[in-house]
Formats: sequence, C-alpha cells, structure tokens
Amino acid sequence: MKKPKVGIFDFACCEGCQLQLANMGEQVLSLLGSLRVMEWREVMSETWGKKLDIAIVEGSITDPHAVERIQRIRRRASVLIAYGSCATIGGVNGMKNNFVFDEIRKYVYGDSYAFFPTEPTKAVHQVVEVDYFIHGCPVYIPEVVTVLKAALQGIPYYVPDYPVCVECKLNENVCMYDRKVTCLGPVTRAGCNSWCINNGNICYGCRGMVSNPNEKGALDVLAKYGIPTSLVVNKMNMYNKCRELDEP
Amino acid sequence: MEKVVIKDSGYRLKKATILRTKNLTRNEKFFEIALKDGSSLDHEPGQFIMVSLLGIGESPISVCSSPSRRDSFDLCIRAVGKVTRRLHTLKKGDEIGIRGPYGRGFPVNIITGNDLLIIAGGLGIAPLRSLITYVLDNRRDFGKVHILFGCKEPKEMLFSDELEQWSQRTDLHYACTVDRADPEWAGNVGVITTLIPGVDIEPLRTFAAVVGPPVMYTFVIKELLKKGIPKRQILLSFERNMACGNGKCGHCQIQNLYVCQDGPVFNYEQIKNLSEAF
Amino acid sequence: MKKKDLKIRVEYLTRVEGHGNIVIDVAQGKLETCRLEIVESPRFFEGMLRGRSIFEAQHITSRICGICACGHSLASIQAAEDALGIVPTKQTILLRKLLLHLELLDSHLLHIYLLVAPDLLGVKSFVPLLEGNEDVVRRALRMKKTCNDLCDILVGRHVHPISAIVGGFTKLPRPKDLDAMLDLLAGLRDDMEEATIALKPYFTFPAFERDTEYVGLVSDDGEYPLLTGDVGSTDGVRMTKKEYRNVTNEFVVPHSSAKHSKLSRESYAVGALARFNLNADKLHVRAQHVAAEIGLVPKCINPYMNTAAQLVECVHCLEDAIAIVETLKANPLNYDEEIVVGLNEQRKIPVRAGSGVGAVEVPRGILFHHYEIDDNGIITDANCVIPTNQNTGNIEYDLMKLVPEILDRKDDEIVLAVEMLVRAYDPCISCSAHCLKVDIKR
Amino acid sequence: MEDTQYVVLKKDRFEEFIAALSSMQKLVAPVAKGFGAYAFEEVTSADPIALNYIPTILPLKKYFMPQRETLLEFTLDRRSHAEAVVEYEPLTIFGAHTCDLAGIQCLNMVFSERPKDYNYLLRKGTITLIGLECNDYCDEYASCHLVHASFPSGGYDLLFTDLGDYFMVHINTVSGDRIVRTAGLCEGAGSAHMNELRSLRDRKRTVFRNEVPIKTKLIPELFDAVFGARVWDNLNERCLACGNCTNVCPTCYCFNIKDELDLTLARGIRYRVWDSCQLEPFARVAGGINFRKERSARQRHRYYRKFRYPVDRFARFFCTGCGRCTRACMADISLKETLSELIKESEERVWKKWL
Ligand SMILES: Cc1cc2nc3c(=O)[nH]c(=O)nc-3n(C[C@H](O)[C@H](O)[C@H](O)COP(=O)(O)OP(=O)(O)OC[C@H]3O[C@@H](n4cnc5c(N)ncnc54)[C@H](O)[C@@H]3O)c2cc1C
Ligand code: SF4
Ligand code: SF4
Ligand code: SF4
Repeated sequence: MKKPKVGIFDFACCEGCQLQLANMGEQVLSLLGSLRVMEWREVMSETWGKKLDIAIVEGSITDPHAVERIQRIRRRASVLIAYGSCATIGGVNGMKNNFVFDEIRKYVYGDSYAFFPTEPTKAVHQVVEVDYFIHGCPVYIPEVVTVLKAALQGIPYYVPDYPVCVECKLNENVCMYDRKVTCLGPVTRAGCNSWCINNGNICYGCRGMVSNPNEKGALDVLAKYGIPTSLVVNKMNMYNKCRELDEP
Repeated sequence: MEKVVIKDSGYRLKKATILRTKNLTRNEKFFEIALKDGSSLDHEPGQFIMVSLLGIGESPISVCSSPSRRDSFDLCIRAVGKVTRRLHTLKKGDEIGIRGPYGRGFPVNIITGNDLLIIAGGLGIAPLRSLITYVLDNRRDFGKVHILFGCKEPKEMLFSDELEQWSQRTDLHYACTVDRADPEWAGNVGVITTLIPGVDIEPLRTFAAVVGPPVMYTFVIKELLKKGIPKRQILLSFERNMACGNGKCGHCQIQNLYVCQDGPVFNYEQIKNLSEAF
Repeated sequence: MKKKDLKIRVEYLTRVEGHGNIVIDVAQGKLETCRLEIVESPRFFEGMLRGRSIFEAQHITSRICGICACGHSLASIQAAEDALGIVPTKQTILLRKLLLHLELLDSHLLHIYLLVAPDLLGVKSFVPLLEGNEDVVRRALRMKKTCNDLCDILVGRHVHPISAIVGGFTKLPRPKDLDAMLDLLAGLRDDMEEATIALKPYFTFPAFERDTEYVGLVSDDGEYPLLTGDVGSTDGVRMTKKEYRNVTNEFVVPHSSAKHSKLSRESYAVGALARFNLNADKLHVRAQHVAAEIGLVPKCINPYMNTAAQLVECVHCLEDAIAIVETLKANPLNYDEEIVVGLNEQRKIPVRAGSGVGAVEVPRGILFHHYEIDDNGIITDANCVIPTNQNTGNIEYDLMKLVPEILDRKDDEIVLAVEMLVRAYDPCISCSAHCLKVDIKR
Repeated sequence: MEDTQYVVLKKDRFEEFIAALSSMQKLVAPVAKGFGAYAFEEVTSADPIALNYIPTILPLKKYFMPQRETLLEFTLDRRSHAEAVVEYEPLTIFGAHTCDLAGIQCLNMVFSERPKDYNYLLRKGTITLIGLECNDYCDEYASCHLVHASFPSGGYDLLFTDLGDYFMVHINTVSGDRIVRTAGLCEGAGSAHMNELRSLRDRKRTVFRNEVPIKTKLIPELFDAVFGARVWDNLNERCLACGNCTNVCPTCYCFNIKDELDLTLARGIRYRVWDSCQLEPFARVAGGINFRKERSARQRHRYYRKFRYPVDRFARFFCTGCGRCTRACMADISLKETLSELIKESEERVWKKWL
C-alpha cells in the first residue's frame, strides 16, 4: 500500500489541537510511519502544494481570505478531516457571532478597526464538504487515533451521538448535579471519555451537541439553579454558537 | 488478567470464500459464497447470517439462495455503511467471516402444500429469493404461487434476469410495478398495494410472505386482510438494528420479541398488537 | 561594497505558532522597509469575554493559545482572583507554580527541539531528522510527552488545563499521583542531561548584538520570579502589575493585527532571555551551571541566545518542579480544598465589582490579563497583553540592525538568518493576534 | 441449636477477615466517593470499606460484563485469523446488597439462556460473591420490597448480616465454605445468634413495605394497560436521553459490538461495550429510520424491560428496587413516581369505563 500523503493546515484557532499530535510522544512516529506528512506549517518549512490524500484542517473560517484558502485545500484533498472544535463546530470563535461585528472590531482595535476584516465565524463543514469530524477542544488523542485509522482504512467514523454522561457514568464519577453544579454533559456528544468531569470540572460542551438534544429539558434543569437565563444560554453557546448556521 | 480461548463462543467466526460476485445495480451487489471447510450453511429460507470483516465490523444479511443448493449460498448486499461498502470492494477469492444462520425463517413445513402469495418491495426480494428458489426447487410440494414485486424505479430492480425468467414461467403468476417509470418502462406504475386486489387467491389456503421497507407493511397487511387471508398466514420479515444475533444485545427488540431469535420472520397474529412493529 | 537591491517576502512564516509574514525591502543597499506582519485572523477574545461570567474567563482565555494554555489560564485566574479579592491558599500557589514550571518546560522543549533544532542542524524540519538523528527526535518526543503526562496528572491535560480554576483546583493529586510525577520527573532529568550534552556542540549562535531594554517579573525574595512579583526592567523600571499599562504602552501599527509596545526606549524585549538578564542569580544552581557552560552571561544582548536561555530555564524548572513535588509529598495535601465552581451557582465564592490584573511569566515572556467586573461578576471589560505583541517592535528593530550587517551574504542565507532571528523569539503569533485591545483615549 | 450453614464473625476480627480475603485474590468492596456516592473499588484492608452505604454508582454488572470486553482477537495478514476469547480476573466481591444480588441473578438468567454467552458464564465462574444484608432502607429512592429484593434469596457464596458486635455469616456454597475455613476467623453460630437473626428479620418485616401502592403480582397487568399512557409523553418532555438510568441499572445489559485495529493496522480485536436503549442511535438502522425515535418510546421501553417483558421470558421482574435510576437522573425522573402515576392513570381509565 502506498503511504497516503497528508497535509496539516490551520485556520483561526489556538493550535492546541496540532499540539496534541506532538503530545502523543513516540506514538506519533508509529502513526507517521503509515503516512507521509507533506505540509505542516507549524513544525515544517517544506511545502508541497499538490494533490493530497488527506488534509487535516484545524481552526474556524473567519474571514474572506480563509474561505478561499479552505476551498483551495478542499480541491486538492481527497479526504478532508475537520480537526478540533474550532473546525468542527466553530468552537469558541463562534462567540464572536454573538456581537455586532463593527462594534466588536472597534472594541478590540479602536479606530484602526477597518484594517481587520471579519465575517461570521463558520465551522469548516459550513464552507466545504467534510469527510471526518474529530471534535474536542482540544481533540482527545485516542479518538484522533481511531479516526485516522478509519481514514486509512477508508471506512466511515461515526461520532458518538449520545451524551458525555454515558462515559461519565462508566467512569463512575460523582455526577455534577449531585454536587449541585450545572454540567453540559447531558446535551454534549460523547467521545472524550468525560475528560473534564474525570478531572473534577464540569463539561463545557466542547464537542458540540448530540443530534437531537432535549434543549428545553436541559434549560429547565439548568435553570433550576437560579442562574440568569442569559448566562445559561451563554454557557450553551460557548462552543455551539455556530450551530445556528447549520441547515436545519 | 487471564485469557482463555472459547470454542463455543457465540462470536466465533466461520471462514468463507467469495466464489463469484455480480453488480446488480449501482448500490446492490450479489455474492456467491462457500464455507471454507466445505460444509453446508444449512439455513432455512428467510434466515440471516452475520457477515464479518475483521477490523471493520459485522452486519446481518439475509441468505438469498435456496437451502437446496448445499455447497454454496448467495447474498445480495446494498452498500450503505462501513461493512457493506467495504464488502462491495471484495472480489472472487477474497475471504470473509460469517456466523449463523440465525433466527426463524419462513416456516416451510407449515407452508408446504398450500398456495403462496409472495410480496417483495425493493431489497425485500433478497430474503424472498431464498423462499422463491426453494419453492421452485420443490415446485410440486406447493399449490399456486404468486409473486408481486415493486421497487422505486426500473433501474433499481434486483435480479432482473431471474424476475424475467419467473415472469415467463407458466407454473407461477408474476407481476411487478415501479413507483416512478422511466421512458423504457412499459409495465405497471404505482405502489405495490395496487397489485394486490388483482390477484386471484383462495385466502384460507394461501400463505402471504411479505418483505420490504417498513412503510410498506401497514398498507399491504390491510389489503391482505381485505382479501380474507388469516392473520396467522401472513408472514412478515423485519429489519432492525442488530449487534449480536444471539438475543442479548437488545438492539433488535420489538417489544418483548427479539428479531434475531424470535424472527426475523413473524406471522401477523404474533405481532399484530405490537405497536413497535409498525 | 556593491549596492544591493533585496526583497524578502517570507509568507506564512513556518515553525512558529500562528501566521506571520516578514517583509524586507532593500533598495540600493539602503533598508527601506522592515516589517513583521501578523496576518493571523483576529479572534476577538477580549470582545467575546464581555457579558460573560468571570468564572468562565479562564476557560475561554485558555483557548487563546494551545501552546501556553496553562500560562493563559494562570494569568487569567490571577486577574480574576484579584478582581474578586480571593487570596489563594499556600497549597494552591505551590501547585500553580508547579504547573507553570511544567508549562515552561513543555513549551521550551517544543521550541528548542522541533522549531529551532532543525536550523541548528541545517535541515528544514524535524522530519528529515528522523533519518540519522532518530534518537534525538525520539528523545524530544519522549520529553514532550513526559511534560504532557505530568500535566495530565496535575490538571487533566496540558492543552487547556481542566482542573486549575478560579479559587483553586477541582482535583488534587493523590499520593500515588505524586509518586507517578516524581518518577516521570526523574526520567525527564535523565533525558535532560543527555539532551544538554548532545545539544551543546550545536549551540553556536550568530554573533549579533543589539542593546535593548529587557522586561520581566522581579521580586525581592530569593525565588526566580515566574508566578508573582512586580514588573521590572534592565533599565531600572519597577512598577506593580496593576500599572502594567504604563509598561506596555501599546499602539496599533497598520501592517499588523498585533499591537506593539514600548517602555523606556523605542522597544523592549520579554521572554527567557529577559528573565535571565533580570534574575540570573536566582536560578537553580544546576541551571546556573548550564548557563556558564554554554557561555550565557547577563546581560546578554544577542537575541539569538534566547534559545540558550530557554535551555537554562528548562533545567531550572525541572529542578524546582522536583523540589515542589517532594514538598507536596512531605506535607500531605488538604483534599478539602478540592472545589468545583461552575458558574458559581452555589455562591461559594463571594462576588463583588472590581478590577483585577494578572501578570505571569509564560514561556515567551510576561503576560498580562486584566478584567473589570460588575457586582454580579459579569465581565464588562477585558484586556490581554501578550508577550509576542510586546516583542514585535523589538524584533523589527533587531531586523533593521541585522539586515544591513549581513547584506553581503547570499540571499537564502539572509532569509535564513532573518527567519532564525524571528524564530529565536519563539513568537506565538496565534496569541498575539487573538488578544489585543486598544485603549480608547478620549 | 447449631446451624452448620451459619457462622459468626466478631467485628473485632473483621479487619483480619478482610485482609485474609484480599490475600486470596483481588477484593472489591463499596467505598465512599464523597457527596453521598459510593463505588465498588479494590480494597486491601477493611479501612476504606463502607458498611453502611447506599447503592454504588455502578452496580456489580461492571465485574460480570465489563464495560469493554474483548470477544475476538484477530490478525489481518494474508492468512487472517480470528479467535474467540474471554478475559477475566478472579475476584471476590464483598458487601453486595440484596438488590445487587438480585441483579446478578437476573443477568445469570439472561446469559444462560440459549444461545449461551460463554464470556459471561466463564467470568462469572471466577467471581466469589459475598452479600451484606440491609437492615434498613438505604434511602427514599429504594423500592426493593416491591420486587421482593429486600430480603436475601440466594445468589451469593456468603451473606453477612450485621447484628451489632458481630456478623452472622450464611454459607451458601462450597466456595463460600472454603473461604470461611481458609480464613479460620469465624465461630459456630449458636441458638442465641439464630434468635437475633430471626428477630432482625422480624423487625425488617415491619420496616420494609411496598413502596408503591400496588400488589406486586398485579404489576404485569398494570403494564398491559398503560402502553398508551400520558405518563410517557410527560417523560418525553423531561428526559435528556443521557443513558444514566440504564448504565447504572443492575439489570440493563444491552451492548454494542465494535472492531478496533492497533496502530500497525495488522492486528485487532472485536469487543463489546455497554449500550443503552435510551440513546438516540440505539434503534436506528441504515437509511436513517429510527424505530424508537421519541424519548417517550425509549423511556417506555425501559420500564417495560423491567416490569413486563422479562415476566414472560424469565418469570421475574428485572427491577431490583435499588433506586439507582432515580438517583442518577438529573431531570428527576423517579421510578417510584412513574409507577404511581401509571397506577393513577390506569385507575382513571377504569373509572371512566365505569361511568
Ligand atoms: C435480519 C436482517 C437481514 C438483512 N438482510 C440484508 C440483506 O440481505 N442485504 C442488505 O443489503 N442488507 C440487509 N440488512 C440490512 C443490513 O444489515 C444493514 O444495511 C447493514 O447492517 C449496514 O451495515 P454497515 O456496517 O454497512 O453500515 P453502518 O456503517 O452500520 O451504517 C449504516 C447506516 O447507518 C448510518 N449510521 C450508522 N451508525 C451511525 C451513527 N452512529 N451515526 C450516524 N449515522 C450512522 C450510516 O450513515 C449508514 O447510512 C438486513 C438487516 C437485518 C436486520
Ligand atoms: S478546538 Fe480548542 S484546542 Fe483545538 S485549536 Fe480550537 S481552541 Fe485550540
Ligand atoms: S457530571 Fe455531567 S456528564 Fe457526568 S453524569 Fe452528571 S451531568 Fe452527565
Ligand atoms: S467533558 Fe465536555 S468540555 Fe470536557 S472534553 Fe468532554 S465534551 Fe469537552
């Protein structure tokens, strides 16, 4: 089997998901053993610019320049993997869509705001077609490995379409609701092995919502704690604001 | 952690070899398969097997050939996901794993000696082909045989050469229809239920065998009941999500019945009150 | 000397975090333009923070940068606690120091090995190193992973730490976790020793010098200040962190989505070299040893030596991390301090209106977070000043001095020297473009 | 009078007994996790064991059918080869409440039914089960009496009953007997002991009452009448479909099967993982049809799998009354309340018919 050619690209993001690859340690070498990395700006000076078998794309699409760039990448990649929440669901960059753009640009850049064009944050699949989704802020390495293997095998990867609670229970964590704190686990799709709750914190919903969340039920549960609705909505939208741009 | 090999495990695979493949339509492919150890599958018409691709997964697939052919069996597979798409890339000589056969097929012992009304919608022809070929192999054991077949478009028609042959036979009655015609289509147009009133049957000695997409059942059953076929003689095969085939994993349950063990073929009397069935 | 024309365009500068371009125009031997452009798409973090609970600030600002997520978290927590009037416990402070050490180690190792080493070994990236120098790459990845595993134990993960929050930690290491950390740190020490020996011969940096002002945390105790202290400079400035705006004096330049800073001179530098220049005497003895061996002496004004200072800091952080874990082992942790706050639904943390500043030495230099909150704990104003922003001006002045000095070289050598200079600062462009805010003067 | 099936373990020897148990093979017991939650975890001394505990977060099924369990191991080179395996670790469980013992009895029936599941059965053969009787209700969520699980009825090797300064130990199997002998810490039970046990049981009979206003034997009939009840629609509104109620249930055993390759892509395993009928994809098939799309249908299915379907198949309820599903539900869906509502609604119907 010829080793597939892979490119790693980044858009608006923190590059933490790319870093997760380095965090695999020597394991990354076995992975790299079955592919040929042609482009990876963060750690490589080499460029390639031709056909790729797999493009791994990190980050959200936030300006006109990025739209063109992602379209070019799509055209030369047979398989495109949206990598990390910024890419798969817009992630934290989506919070920008809560604001009036000129206002937020002025707030950040003052009178020079005109230098900094911006448009609504979009997830990658809201601009070009995506073949595989690796959710998470940051991505969860075991899932990365699973998806890359699926991509190499040429079979689909189905993102778990059930909530984080499933994994949380299997890890026998004390439920955050028993600790009287609100947790987004019940509406967030699993796959991270309930990473945050295992470490004593709540789930912030970084992997996006399950396909058919009981949003009303969840809001009811959240609202029980007497937090202003705006904050509850903020909480649900921290990662999931771009969901509004998805076709129903 | 200790580990032992289990000989009797319900998850053990039998090796099988693909003898022949044929593309039936854009999405459906035909496979003739033999067990590697030369033994016979020994299935009943309407039973299914778990087809296994190591490293990818398993899928329940109906056997679509007659049990009277003992040295090999046929599958007809629609490419929809992981296992089935990969199966479509396999060729003659490739190896797969199988488990089974599983479940209860069409009760041939009970049907024998009676008339048959076979109603197939789309891919439903696959399990029914097993019954039809069995009946044709033992034609003298059965009374009148009607075959009604419907699909969405002419180009989705499976086993068209065989359908053509059946339509030529004088010892059975064959009719087919499509939901949407194309320019070359000269036959019936309309849903399959439109064919039922036209068949001439003696309801009390007729068994109806129905397999098709879920939406089809309610309408077809209504027509069959109108014809006066007893509920016990209406046989339906169900498709559900399935992981184990051993009546444990829970995915295929229709209320208190397990499709993989109690089915996939049920008579209407058994399930008429089960609202999850329809 | 022949009068030379030269146009350097390094687009999408590689082996740095984030997107930046270098633009240099020389006409007739005269430098006309010299810019480091930050082209990263702005992410408007400070804007997005407004209207959110102060208890979410750390979670959000951590996402400014995956490389120094722990650093952003710590600065953010410090600012939030300052605003809320929370005084962290001793145990919490110790654990945060440990976290910061791991952060510096992790980031410096990544920079030295994956980003700078290829330059020193004369290859394009770490990929060609796999042939012939596989053991180097393996060691680097192993060390990187060890840092990551240490963070996993301490805060759940390195990229966007989970358990470090306003008020303390949601999960505290158990005795067996401390043992595991000590094991990992011991392994890291072995690798580090080998690494220093292996790297030393390659640590020959271009002889380029430019005197500038170095800014970083300073303190009066004996500790190498990373988490706490005042802001000081080699030009003798000393201010409290609350006065940070008088240090950074940010201004917008049109060619960059990052803002520039200046203090006593036209520009200043922050980072490992700045810290070394300010506090070298407070480093762990082992680190001082390494510094002596590679010839790093304060005040060093060769910006390329920032990488050397990073190596020295690695040794310091490792040794101090071991000391901290041993202290933690000797004095059992108080697990009652484990908290979970969420949106503070239990009102466990009293909320008040206020203003808070965090100033933390993260791998690339001093990082400021500043929040204003109302009496419901809602953020009304946020400002983050990132090390790379503070450095960009200085980098441009360095380039302006460097380019004329090396004009007689071949073009690709010039480009490499220029790129290496920029890389030496370990610029984190993703950060710098994410977090800027202009003071609107009215 | 002496009963050879009973022995006595003085509390001051408990520590030693636990040490002895843990020296024989891996020992697990209920341990406090804080916030009123408990879990079965490995112990090596009596110290961390919670003798007074409410049902653990996960039930004992986690040892009998692990969350992730290898079924096949295979290689993918030219001559691909697969072998069915079972992995197990001999284990002693100390401190199982009667509800959890009932849960294991349910699972035993399921996995012994043909076609037998040897992964379960082989592993079960390596587990020693020591029960611990509840002298009182654990909390208000329990409904063990309704389903006859508040008193011991077999399914264990040894059963401990706390009688003040000693435990009464019932020896139920040969391997239980072997443990008692090997540990050598128990004494014979005298008639005074037997009397104390009897009076404890008498007292329990006054404490434990049907927690829901229905006669146990009428439950199947109730469920025959309420398939279309409004109660299910109400659950549809509230349920978040998080699967907590089934994952924590001692008698929920649904699973899924998956394949996984190692990084070389040349070797792999087929394994099963817990699944839940409450989750969106559970009954979804190719083509996108979901046979239980509505949360109401999924919740109803759960209740019927506890109180109706197994009555036909195994002649018992698959609810042990442990109360876990209620404790685990953040939408506060309560088993006892649902049952009461169903009873109310069915009565309404009966009344309507009458009027
Ligand atoms: C008794 C019985 C007999 C059958 N007989 C036949 C037969 O003769 N021929 C035949 O072709 N089929 C038959 N089927 C159907 C066949 O079993 C399924 O089509 C097959 O299992 C699909 O498997 P797969 O691995 O290819 O698809 P999968 O990869 O499982 O995917 C199937 C579909 O579901 C979607 N999907 C699956 N999981 C997810 C998820 N988590 N999230 C989102 N989408 C998801 C996919 O997009 C895809 O469309 C039969 C089924 C039964 C129960
Ligand atoms: S998803 Fe999160 S970790 Fe990944 S790049 Fe985006 S902000 Fe960073
Ligand atoms: S802690 Fe969160 S994820 Fe875990 S069970 Fe509770 S709600 Fe679900
Ligand atoms: S627990 Fe929630 S926030 Fe944490 S990694 Fe998982 S999905 Fe993301």
